[in-house]
Amino acid sequence: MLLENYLCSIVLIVLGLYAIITKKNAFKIVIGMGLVDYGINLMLVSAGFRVNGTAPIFDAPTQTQYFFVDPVPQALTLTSIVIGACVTALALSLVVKIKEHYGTLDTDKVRRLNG
Amino acid sequence: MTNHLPIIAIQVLFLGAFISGLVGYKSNSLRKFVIFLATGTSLVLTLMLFKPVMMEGQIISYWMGNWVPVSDWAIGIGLEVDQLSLFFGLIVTVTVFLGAIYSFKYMSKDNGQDKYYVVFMMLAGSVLGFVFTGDLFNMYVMIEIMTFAAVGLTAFRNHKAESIEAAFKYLVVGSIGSSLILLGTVVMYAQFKTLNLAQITALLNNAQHTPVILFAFALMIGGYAVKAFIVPCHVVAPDAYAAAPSSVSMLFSGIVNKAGIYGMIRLVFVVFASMNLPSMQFLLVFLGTITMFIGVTMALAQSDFKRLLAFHSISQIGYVLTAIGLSTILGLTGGLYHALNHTLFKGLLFLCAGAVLYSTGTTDLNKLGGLAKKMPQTAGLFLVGAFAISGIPPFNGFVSKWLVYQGTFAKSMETNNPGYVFVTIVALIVSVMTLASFIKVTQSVFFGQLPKEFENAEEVPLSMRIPMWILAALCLVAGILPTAVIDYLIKPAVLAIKSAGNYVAVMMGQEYATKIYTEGIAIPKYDYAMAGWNPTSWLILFGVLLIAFALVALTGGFNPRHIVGAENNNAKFDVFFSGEAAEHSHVAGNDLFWGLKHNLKGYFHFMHDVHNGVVNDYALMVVSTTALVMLYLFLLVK
Amino acid sequence: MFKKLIEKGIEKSPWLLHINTGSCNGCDIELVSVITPRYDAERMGFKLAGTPRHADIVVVSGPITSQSKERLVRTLAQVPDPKVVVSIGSCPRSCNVFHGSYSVEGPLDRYCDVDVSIAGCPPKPEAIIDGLAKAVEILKTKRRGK
Amino acid sequence: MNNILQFLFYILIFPGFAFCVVAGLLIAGIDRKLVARMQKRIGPPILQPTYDFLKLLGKETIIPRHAARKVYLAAPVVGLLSLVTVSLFIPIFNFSIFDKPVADLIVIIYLLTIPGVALIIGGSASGSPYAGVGISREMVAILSYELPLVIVLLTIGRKVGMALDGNITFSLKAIVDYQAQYGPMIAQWSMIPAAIALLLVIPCKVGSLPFDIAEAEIEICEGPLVEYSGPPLGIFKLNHAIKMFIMTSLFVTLFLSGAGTNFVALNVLIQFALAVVVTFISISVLKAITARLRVEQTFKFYWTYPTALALLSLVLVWLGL
Repeated sequence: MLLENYLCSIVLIVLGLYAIITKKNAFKIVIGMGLVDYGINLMLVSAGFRVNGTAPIFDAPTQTQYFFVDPVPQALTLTSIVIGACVTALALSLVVKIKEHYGTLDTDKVRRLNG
Repeated sequence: MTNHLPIIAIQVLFLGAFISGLVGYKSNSLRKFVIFLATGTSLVLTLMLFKPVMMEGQIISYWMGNWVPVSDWAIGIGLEVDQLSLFFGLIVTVTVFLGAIYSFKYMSKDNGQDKYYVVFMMLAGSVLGFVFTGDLFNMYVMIEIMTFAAVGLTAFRNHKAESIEAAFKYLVVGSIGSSLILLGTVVMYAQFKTLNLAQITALLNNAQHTPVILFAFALMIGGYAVKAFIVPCHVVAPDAYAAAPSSVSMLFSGIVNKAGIYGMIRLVFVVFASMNLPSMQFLLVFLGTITMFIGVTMALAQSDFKRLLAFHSISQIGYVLTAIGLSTILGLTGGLYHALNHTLFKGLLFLCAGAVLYSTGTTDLNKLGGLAKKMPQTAGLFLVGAFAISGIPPFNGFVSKWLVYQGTFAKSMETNNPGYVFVTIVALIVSVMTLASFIKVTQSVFFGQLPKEFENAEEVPLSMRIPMWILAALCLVAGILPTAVIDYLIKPAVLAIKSAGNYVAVMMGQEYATKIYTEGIAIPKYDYAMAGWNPTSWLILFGVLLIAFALVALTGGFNPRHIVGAENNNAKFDVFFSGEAAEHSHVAGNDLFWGLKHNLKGYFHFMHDVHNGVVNDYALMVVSTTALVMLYLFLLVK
Repeated sequence: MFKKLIEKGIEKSPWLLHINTGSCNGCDIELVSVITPRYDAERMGFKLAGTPRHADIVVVSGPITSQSKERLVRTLAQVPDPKVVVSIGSCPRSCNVFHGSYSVEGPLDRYCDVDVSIAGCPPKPEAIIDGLAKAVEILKTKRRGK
Repeated sequence: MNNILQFLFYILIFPGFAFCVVAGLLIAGIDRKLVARMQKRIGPPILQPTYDFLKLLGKETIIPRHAARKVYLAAPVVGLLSLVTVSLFIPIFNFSIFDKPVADLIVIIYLLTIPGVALIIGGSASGSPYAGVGISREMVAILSYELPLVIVLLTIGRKVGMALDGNITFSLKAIVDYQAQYGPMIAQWSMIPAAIALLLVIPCKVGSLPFDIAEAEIEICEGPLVEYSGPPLGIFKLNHAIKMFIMTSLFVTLFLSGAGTNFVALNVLIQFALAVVVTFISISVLKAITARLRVEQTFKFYWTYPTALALLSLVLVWLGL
């Protein structure tokens, strides 16, 4: 169960990096960045998972069993998701502006700054 | 009370961002007041920390929401201000304060200023939070906010295509860096089930460096290398620095890449405590050396003022990294000193570039010229900055570079490794090349002949000159009083780097620390004195200076009667042009240093091809660097 | 005393600026031969300066052509005081064989005061040295008169 | 009070200002005489540079229209000051005016760059295009010779440091002590390549033929000096002369020093005589027999032969020879 999670997250990260490195369309690069983010989030939430653990809700008087999944990574994941959404939003707005200024999304042509 | 100062200092900045966003669009002066108050308060609060932390040696810890560690397990988010944090914190608040004052006038020609200040303050607050925090995930969050704010500010002048392009590249590459840091954090959490730096330090102290830890370590080094713009992850830096407004470029070189350096130091020295390994030292020194060399040679080939300064930032960060990588007392002293100096003189230089941009509307070295007549103060201040960065005594760059040379050469004697001599030689040559490229800027921008279109250029307003004067004065002070700077600022920070045990003891409690550090917490001896460098020699120089001036004045050499001014329209005062009528002819920009460029043209062409401007390739460089670092760590670090 | 020292310096170290205003090169070669080992004018401190700003003595050879007139006047103006103008050969004096040419606007004394005039076509190096020595005397008086 | 007077004496008379000026002008004069004799000329009197300097003091100073006035006038003075300061730091045999070390070799390298930088800044401030070309060449020249110079100094530091306390030293006092103990540095055969490299560096450092590319009076009208006239030019010429003395004197201190005698005056005379010898070998002979190089040839030359020589020395010293 966990192994699949980790494998899946690594596949997502690698796919994302692949998209960033090889795709010449600025949109696809943004999608790649998103993929990397999702992969990391998946890994983060998996890191806190414990087999047979319950939801981390502490209910003192009645609860007898204390085997929770780790709640900290879930909080971290939430933060990370928010940040990822922001990155995507900012990146997309920049992509729109690039289209305005350069008339293209091809990264081979958006290279006025070089050397 | 002191415990609350760091969190207030951070919050004030974020609060400033919030309030200025709230009220800023209504009134210009109100917004300026809010910003001034927020940055000023933050500066005062960090200065108030100076006495307890730097002089009395306290380490200040603060648990958010009073979530103190329970049964030796830190769950809450902690702020921790040790001497190293405060050292960088002071750099941040001073830079931000001066940058804010400069912005008031500098940005007055732009619209959308309310947004500018919001993002500006976010950047300031996030970097301060980054250096004060004691939590691994918090470090990620803060550095991500920083990247965001930096990207936003890079794209601020979004009517220019360059700004947008630079911002997009910075965002892509920067977010890869952040992702690497986050991934490293995740792996660390999975290993140790804690995010507190002190606790990880303690847990790692007895643990083996397993492959998983090395994996996390490599990811984080890669990530912070992107944040500090270390070659070969530096490629977006010049674009971003050049496209951002100058007050922001100053923050970029002053605090953004310092944040990367701080993260690097915190990780390699304190958390992973790996710097006693020669292979790690080699890695950092190697990266630092190529960073300084490539940075400066690229700067020589630039024809844009700010882009050139940006490549210098990279090169100077190389000095810092090299010195820190030596991991000797001398090296660390030199590295931190250079980090401080870099903030001062590079801030000054970027502000000068901003002043030139403000007055003339361009930073193209091939178009400018002769501005010293129109902007004498800016020219003078620029010369101070240029001399300081080239390490001309008595300015501050000399002191720290001297420490770096001594440090690298002493290291070679210590380890009997000739490689470090090579580093010394490269460092010295890079210093001369720095001088060369600043000569180029001086000649191209401030001296020579004034082009027709800049006849009406004026000196910048006083509120822009004040931060420049302050920075220039600090450059001189840090150059003339090196012992004082080292005693009060550098020495405590270096000792803090070297004694991770103290850090743990303050955060996690003394008992916990003694459990981990069974042999006691060793504080290294700071047995270094500025032997070959005595500032009193400068007092002699000044004595000689005065006397010589007096002599020259007595001989009548500078008697005004003999000096004939250029007021009238006489051909006598034209520049000599082999008898031809004087016409505008200004040797500038790319025309300089032909002999050098001709001999090294293969190298320059190659470097030009590497910085090709395609964002995919930049991303590939970052990823492959991380992969190589990882491979290196797996193979060599045990 | 200091004035005396400076006068001594002026006497011992006159630097020449050579301006060719359309000369046939004869005089130029003779002037150059003055600083060769055979005559070695450097033993008296003569030195060819590269720019008018460094010069004390301006040596002009050739008739003043219409092309060179403006340049000559401008370059002469750029020499700092005290300065002495020396003409070498017949051309700056009388335009020699070029007299009456459509492109010659000489002689030299139309455009500036000539202090020493060395005759000959071209003058012998000995004559040039003699003329320069006289120029140094005039330079000294100019300095004193100032 | 007495201390201050003594200090003033050091700065103004010996080994500071006055001594520098006299020794520099003398060495420059001797150099010109030597070159003249080698070319079978009688040559100017030995005092010729002094006369030149005095004459320039009496001339008019013209500030061109495009010049940045203050920088233009201050540049030569700054160069002169840094040279005088260096002269205070260079020990003459066992004589040094400071009891404790205040400046080491690296400080001296940097101080010795200042005259070059002053020339560059001054020329740049004059606003002339010729000066623009000149400063570009001067800077490339500085870049060229700095590499071998640095390696030579590191070699000396290693050699002295290993022999004295096994630690790195750039202290000039330590270098002099070492030579007092073990004899002149040049007697160590592993140091001979470094000495040759330094001898080759000196002509470029003082800007004499064949490396006076920056001040080529034929091609670019004396480069950075093109607009200078009167006293500022005189001070630049003086800087040039003093630089000649300082560089040769530094060579003597680094390579030819030794125990010396007990009399300071005699030591100074010996130092001066040795400096003249060094001037003869490294400046005058080269000046008499070579023509001016191009800037890229200079660059290539320094980054190959002197650098190789200096590196050879460094390797030999590293091997403990």
